[in-house]
Amino acid sequence: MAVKSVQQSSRATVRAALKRPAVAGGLLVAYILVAVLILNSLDRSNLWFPFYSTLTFPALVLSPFIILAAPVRGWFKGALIVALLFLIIPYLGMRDSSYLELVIQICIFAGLALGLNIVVGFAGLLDLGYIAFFAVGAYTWAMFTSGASTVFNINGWLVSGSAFYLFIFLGIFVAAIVGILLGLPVLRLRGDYLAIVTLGFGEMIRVIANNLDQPINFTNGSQGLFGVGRPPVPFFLRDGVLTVESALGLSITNVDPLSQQLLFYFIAIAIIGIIIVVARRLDNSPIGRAWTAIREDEVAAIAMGVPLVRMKLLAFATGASFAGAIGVIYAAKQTFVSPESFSLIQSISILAMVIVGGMGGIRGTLLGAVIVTMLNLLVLKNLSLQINALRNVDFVIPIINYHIRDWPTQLEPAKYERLIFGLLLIVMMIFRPAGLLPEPRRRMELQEKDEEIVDEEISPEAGDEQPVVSAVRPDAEQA
Amino acid sequence: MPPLLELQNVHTFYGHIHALKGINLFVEEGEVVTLVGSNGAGKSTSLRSISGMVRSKQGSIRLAGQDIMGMKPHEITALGVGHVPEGRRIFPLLTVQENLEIGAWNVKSRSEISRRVEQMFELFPRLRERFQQKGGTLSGGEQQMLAIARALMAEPRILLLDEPSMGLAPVLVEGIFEIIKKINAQGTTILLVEQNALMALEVARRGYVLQSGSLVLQDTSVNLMNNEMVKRVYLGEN
Amino acid sequence: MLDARRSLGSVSSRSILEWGYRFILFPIGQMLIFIVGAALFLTVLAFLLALAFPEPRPNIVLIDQVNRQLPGMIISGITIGFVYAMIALGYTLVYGVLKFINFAHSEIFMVGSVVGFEVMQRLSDTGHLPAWSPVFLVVVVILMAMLASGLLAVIIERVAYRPLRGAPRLVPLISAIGISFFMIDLVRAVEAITRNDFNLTYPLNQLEWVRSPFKLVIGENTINIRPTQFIVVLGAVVTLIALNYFVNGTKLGRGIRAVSQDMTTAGLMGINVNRMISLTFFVGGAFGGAAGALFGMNVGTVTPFVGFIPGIKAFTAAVLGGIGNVTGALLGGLTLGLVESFLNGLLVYFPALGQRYTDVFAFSVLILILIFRPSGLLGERVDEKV
Amino acid sequence: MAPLLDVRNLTKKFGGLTAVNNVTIGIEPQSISAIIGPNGAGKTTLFNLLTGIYKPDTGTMVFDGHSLVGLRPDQVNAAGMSRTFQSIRLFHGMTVLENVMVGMHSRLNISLFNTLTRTAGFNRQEVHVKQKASDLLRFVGLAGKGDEVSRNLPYGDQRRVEIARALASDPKLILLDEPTAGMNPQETVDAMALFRRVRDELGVTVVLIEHDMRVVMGISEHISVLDYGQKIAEGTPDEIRSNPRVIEAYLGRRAAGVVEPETSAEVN
Amino acid sequence: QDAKVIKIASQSPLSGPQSILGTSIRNAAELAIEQLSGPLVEMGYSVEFVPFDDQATPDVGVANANLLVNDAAIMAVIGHLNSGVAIPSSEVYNDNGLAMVSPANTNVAITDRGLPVVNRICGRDDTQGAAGAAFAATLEGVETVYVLHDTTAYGQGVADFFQKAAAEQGLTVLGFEGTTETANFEGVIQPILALDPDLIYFGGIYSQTGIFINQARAAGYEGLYMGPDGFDASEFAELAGEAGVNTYYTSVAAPPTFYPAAAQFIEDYTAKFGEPPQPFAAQSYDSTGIVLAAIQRILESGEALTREAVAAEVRATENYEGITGTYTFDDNGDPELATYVILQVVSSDPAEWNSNVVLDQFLAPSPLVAAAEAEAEATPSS
Ligand SMILES: Nc1ncnc2c1ncn2[C@@H]1O[C@H](COP(=O)(O)OP(=O)(O)OP(=O)(O)O)[C@@H](O)[C@H]1O
Ligand SMILES: Nc1ncnc2c1ncn2[C@@H]1O[C@H](COP(=O)(O)OP(=O)(O)OP(=O)(O)O)[C@@H](O)[C@H]1O
Ligand SMILES: [Mg+2]
Ligand SMILES: [Mg+2]
Repeated sequence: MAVKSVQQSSRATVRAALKRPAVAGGLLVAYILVAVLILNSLDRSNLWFPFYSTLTFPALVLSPFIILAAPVRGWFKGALIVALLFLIIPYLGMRDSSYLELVIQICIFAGLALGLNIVVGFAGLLDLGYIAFFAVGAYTWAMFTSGASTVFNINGWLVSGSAFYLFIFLGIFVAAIVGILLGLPVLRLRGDYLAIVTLGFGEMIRVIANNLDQPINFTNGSQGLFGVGRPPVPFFLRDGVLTVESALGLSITNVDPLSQQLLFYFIAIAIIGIIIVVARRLDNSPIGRAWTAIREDEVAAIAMGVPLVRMKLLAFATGASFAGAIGVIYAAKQTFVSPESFSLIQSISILAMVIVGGMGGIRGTLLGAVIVTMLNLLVLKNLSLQINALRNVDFVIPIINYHIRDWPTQLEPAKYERLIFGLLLIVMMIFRPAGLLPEPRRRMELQEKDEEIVDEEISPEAGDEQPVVSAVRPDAEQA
Repeated sequence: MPPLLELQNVHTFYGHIHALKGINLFVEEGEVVTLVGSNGAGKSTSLRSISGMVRSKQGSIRLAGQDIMGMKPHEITALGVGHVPEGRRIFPLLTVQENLEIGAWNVKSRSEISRRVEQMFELFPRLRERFQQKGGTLSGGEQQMLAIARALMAEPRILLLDEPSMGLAPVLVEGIFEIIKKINAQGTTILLVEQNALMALEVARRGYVLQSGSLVLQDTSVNLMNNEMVKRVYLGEN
Repeated sequence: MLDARRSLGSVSSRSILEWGYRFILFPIGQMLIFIVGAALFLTVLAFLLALAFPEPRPNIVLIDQVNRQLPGMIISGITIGFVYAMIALGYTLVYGVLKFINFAHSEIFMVGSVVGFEVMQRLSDTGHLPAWSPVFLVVVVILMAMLASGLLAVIIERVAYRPLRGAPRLVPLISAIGISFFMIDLVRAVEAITRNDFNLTYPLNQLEWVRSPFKLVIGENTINIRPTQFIVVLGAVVTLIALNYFVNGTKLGRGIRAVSQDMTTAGLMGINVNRMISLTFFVGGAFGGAAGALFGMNVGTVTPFVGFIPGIKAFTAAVLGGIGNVTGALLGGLTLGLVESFLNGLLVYFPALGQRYTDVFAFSVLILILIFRPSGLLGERVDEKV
Repeated sequence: MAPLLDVRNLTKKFGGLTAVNNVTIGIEPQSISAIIGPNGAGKTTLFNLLTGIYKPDTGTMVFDGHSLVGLRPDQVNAAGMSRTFQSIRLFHGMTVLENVMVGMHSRLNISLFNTLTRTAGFNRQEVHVKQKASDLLRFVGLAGKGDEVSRNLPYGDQRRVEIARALASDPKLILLDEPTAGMNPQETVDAMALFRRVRDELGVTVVLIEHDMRVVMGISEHISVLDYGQKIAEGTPDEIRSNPRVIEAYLGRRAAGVVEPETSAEVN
Repeated sequence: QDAKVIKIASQSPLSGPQSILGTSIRNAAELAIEQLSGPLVEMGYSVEFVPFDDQATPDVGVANANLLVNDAAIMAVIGHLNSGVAIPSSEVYNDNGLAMVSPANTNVAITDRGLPVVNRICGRDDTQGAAGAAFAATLEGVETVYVLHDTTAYGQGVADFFQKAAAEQGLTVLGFEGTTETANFEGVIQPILALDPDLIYFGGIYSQTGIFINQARAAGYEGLYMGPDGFDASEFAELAGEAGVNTYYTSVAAPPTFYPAAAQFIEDYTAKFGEPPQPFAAQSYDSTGIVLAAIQRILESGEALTREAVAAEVRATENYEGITGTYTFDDNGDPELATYVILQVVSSDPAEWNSNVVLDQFLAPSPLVAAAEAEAEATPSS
């Protein structure tokens, strides 16, 4: 007993100490420094490189979330995040541009997830065709600047790369218009009916993109638009890279592609920054309250003067416009756009990000995007690379004396990324049903639910709905 | 002999809300007992704890001496507890007859079920007229009758009634109380929860008064009706 | 067809005739009427199209093409329509009870088709296959697929959905997607290890009866009806009737319906809610499995990825019919199958469009229907009661 | 004086059932009126027709000089008629204050531009909205509970929030659907006082549906009785109480007799 | 002391329906490194192989490309199988100066973009499609054709070339349809039956086209069937069964058995991986060989081993003697002379696939070479 209480009290002291800004701040800085140092010393020729980078890079990318949650002053948080975004990651990116690539991908998916979160998380409209707006944005830019011989190309009317920034706005605009056009006829539908119709729209947009190479070639059909234009790299960025190179004694072999990546990196974090601000301001406004009201109870909301269709359209258009902007960036970054990139699976994985992170909350959604993207692009890939590396050197697992080489090729992890991803999704949902970082409002709803459920089978709320052909709200049934 | 139903020091929580804070009560075979209390006092929670709809954290609930706490609702129902939940909750897309048949879920014999359905039709002639109608299209009063009849189909030893008069027109309220008396006269023990304390105390032999999760009074109905506090708060007299 | 107008108070007091009418004749009649009606309607549309565009392409007289293709389009539309309907039932049953879309259902279907293959392949490997009588073979294959898929569905519910009951509705949706990814790769791994292959071809060529189509001669056209098409339709009709009886004519069916309307209260009535939900998943899964095996026999080759497209289509069909409504799933499936088949058959002749646009048009039909009937074909229009 | 709300020959059918049948009702400004009738008589349906949730089959509804026919619920709300629901329909996940703030939606200037740029006007409006919402909460007796999540409130308080939310749009008329159902006598008495204050202090006309005769007889100046969708009687409480048709269809002998005028008149 | 590491990557589908071909490409590259890196090892280098799975999906291919260009030790990429994946991925390689040698990509845009790092050792779809059409026109009784494709860059591309050439050859094209269907082709088949073509050409890959013909025959189609090198996998025989016998297909890669020099390769491959090599495996072996030879030349010349140098040296390959032929790249990265063959399926037994008969075979010059030749011919006459 005594021992236990001592332990408890010492744990309490530790916890109290952790709450002190100085201690917490010091720990944070140490944490980030250690991660950076490890990453800095990692060498690709190391046998265990994939393993180590899988351990450390996510730690670094996730640090903003820890910083934000830490009990330290606001300016300190800000400073740390700025240092991370504008010094540390660019520096690491110069050493190994795959880190930049990863962060850009994360930003792209985070932007999409934040947009979908407006539709699903804020307004409660289940949209399974969200990727269509992303496609609209991507095609908006790609059609005009691709190397493929589309109608625009034939006429010689090529837009120059510097029009890129203008096209981000155009992408926002076009996607929003498409969102409104699609939304108008169908936003009266409820819940799952809306889901299937949006799914249908998503597929329709994809099929049309796939086929608009005839009779007039707009999209180059299934071949996709390749050689898509990129914004010109400002000279100072390239100079900056060279300066840093000589200052730090790095040897950068690929200055041009690297400056290009850096440019995209800065564009991506800028746009994410803007999106976050927009999403927060919307959430925290009469519009956001109206969306929440619609999500909770449509009938009550409209009876209280909330114009349903207009607010839903606004949500749809806002979500779409985020995707449109991101789409333009994606097309330029990837230099390739094809209908295959806009499949239902993509819509679903963005939805997964939103829900895994914590629907309705901005920070949660970001976290979901970071985690799911890193899983797919870093962790699972590295797992395969690691096993392959071990196989190459005929690594033997010590104690059990197992030759990695003997592992059957049919079971190469590279082939089963989906399986692992699927398992992780299930596990995450079971252990954190409200998401990894639930929005307070939802967390509370859920906790009550959990405990009020008697034996697992009965949720006392379930019954009040009109059954079978019900007019259900798209999110949880809260009676 | 132990009472038919006995609650000892029952604590029930909804999340962090401590809804029942140590309830002790008992119901003897053949009695009508009522629970009186204001909104959120924990009346419905008491009934839900008994029938297993919510799981209590602490205490004991015994039915004829057998501990039923922690059992699942369908197991408790099988032991002879019938519960007419708050808000009637009939199955809206099943017909009246199907609703009744569901009530006798644990009865295997078809003929026995038919017999009971017939019995219910005698008790509630209105239901016989509508036996093919979907439950959801019945009027409020009819739904209430159906809910009671459905619970009776299992021939429970004790019937838990949660605000059977809520939202009913005055004329129907009278009818419902007539029926409660009738059922009781036929031998069913009843634990009744009512906002309409006056009428509840009129049919009940004994009553308990609940206030924010605790029992504050227990007495015979007659005494309760003359209690000053009860008069003021629950009977609306000043 | 699943409208229980009267519950079975006691069979004994009623004649077998009435029972037969309610659970066999009536549903079959309803199906027939619908199929004939829908096919007629689409035929008329096709001829109207042919009148409007007599020669959409040089040397193609549309009316002749329509004439030639009509029987084939109808037959293949019905065949695939029944497959969609059977899968759609799984979505609809689960939706009815738990109010969420079981996205993993397409994989339950896939597993059915793989199990169907495995059974036949094993028989073939041991040399028994040609000896078995067709009826017996088909029945065994379907039953095994139903069993496997049904059990799988039950397991999935236990592992991935039950712990999430009461969570917001989108949460089980995500774990369903997880299951879906997982199942695809799991089956792939199993087949990769055991067969080093995952294009699984039913050993139908060993079966004489499969290779001899019924030849239907209409005018100058000969239409081949493959025995497998016949089996699909027959199998679907039989299982659908069985389901109708199960849901509306049995006590368990009534229990499922009660649970679907109000889980809590169903528990109070003495119904073991978990068992009913498992049962629902079993039945829905078994249907998915049967559809999978029938589909496999019809198309000949399946893969672990085979579930995706029929899954989406069946989901669409379920919504088209009114999700949660069992008859609706049937009608939705048939509608979608026929519409698709006609679109496929006719779009070819319009050079600017082509079959590539079949899905676009099919979804447009869906959207149109939903705009005019926001709860699907048979979904009761509930103005929410306030 | 012209009635504030003038309903004439209103009819609504659901399939074969005529839920509201040729009903004509006039509501005077600044009055408190009640609509009573047996279960399923069509009272709630009438409210739903008035607020645009259902569309009437025939008939006219004129409110404050404007026809309500064909208006959407949000337009009805903007026109100055607000309501509560028979089964409480709060936005359960939102705080009490937010619930009331949503009720103000139709009185706000909602501009995407202002929202994103946070203009001075926007900020002023937000401050005003918050202030007014807390004032309303104080008015209904929930001062200090603004930050609680509405689903955690006791039932009676939830009813009050609903009323505050309905009042937030500065309505001329408020429709209350069984506002005291499920309340005990003491709470009911408090609620009646609140309804009176709504009329007296805010000048809002009140129409309520009730089954509790103490409330109906206690505060309403005018009562209309529906049965099977039709209006079978109207008049003052005394007239209604003694109307044999009403007694038979609705009150029952006991209810008609038990409630003494003094009992209800005295409460405050 | 550690050896200096040179890495060679491959990108091909290792999962998904086309993984049979993709895995074979991967395996052959691994085998080539094992067998051909001897000289480099002697010079003190260790050569490692890094296979990537592009899942036959452009997105994944590009993501992998972005990943692998950052490994400075990777000197070249062998791949891809699918042109739709190769085109966007090669843009990334190009940005980073990383050489790519493709054993299997036939789409014209692969090399027509003129990227300095992109090379292939197989033929092109324009020639292949035209060759198919020319052959079809010689078949007795073939007057009408119906052209299908799988809507991918590869399938649609080659089908389009076939269609155009067929029209030029005087054949009537009854239809040109794309389908993404993979299991149930009934809807596709109905109009074909009604149009009753003499030959169906399906620009697609065996996993789809094999199933298609099986169902088409069952539905009553009795005409001929033809396709491009996407048909070329033993799996076709298994999927198509009896229905696939006598199918014609063109290929840019004859079966390994067809090349006398490949006999040892087949033996080694089968011994190492437990199954015979699929089409393009031998080409993958040669692609890897070309890269290794280029690296060897650089090291021998004493230059710095950089990606740029490797890319330039690979492009400069001249008369590389591989097991499938002798390769010289033109300025676009096409082989100056490529082999085209026309084959016919002989049996429904997958094991017999490598004995499919070669009906015709010819070497065709790449467009650049052809143009140069044409110019050379034109000049004297003018
Ligand atoms: N599903 C639930 N989730 C959370 N809290 C609940 C839930 N149901 C009841 N409560 C809380 O538990 C307490 C007791 O509620 P209960 O429903 O038992 O009261 P009651 O006496 O039946 O009141 P009423 O007259 O309103 O029916 C109240 O504070 C209530 O807010
Ligand atoms: N959306 C609907 N669809 C079909 N029938 C409806 C609908 N709404 C109401 N009804 C029917 O109309 C009739 C009148 O219902 P209403 O809710 O107006 O009754 P009420 O007078 O408010 O009764 P109560 O006092 O029980 O609330 C009832 O028979 C009801 O079943
Ligand atoms: Mg209660
Ligand atoms: Mg009502």
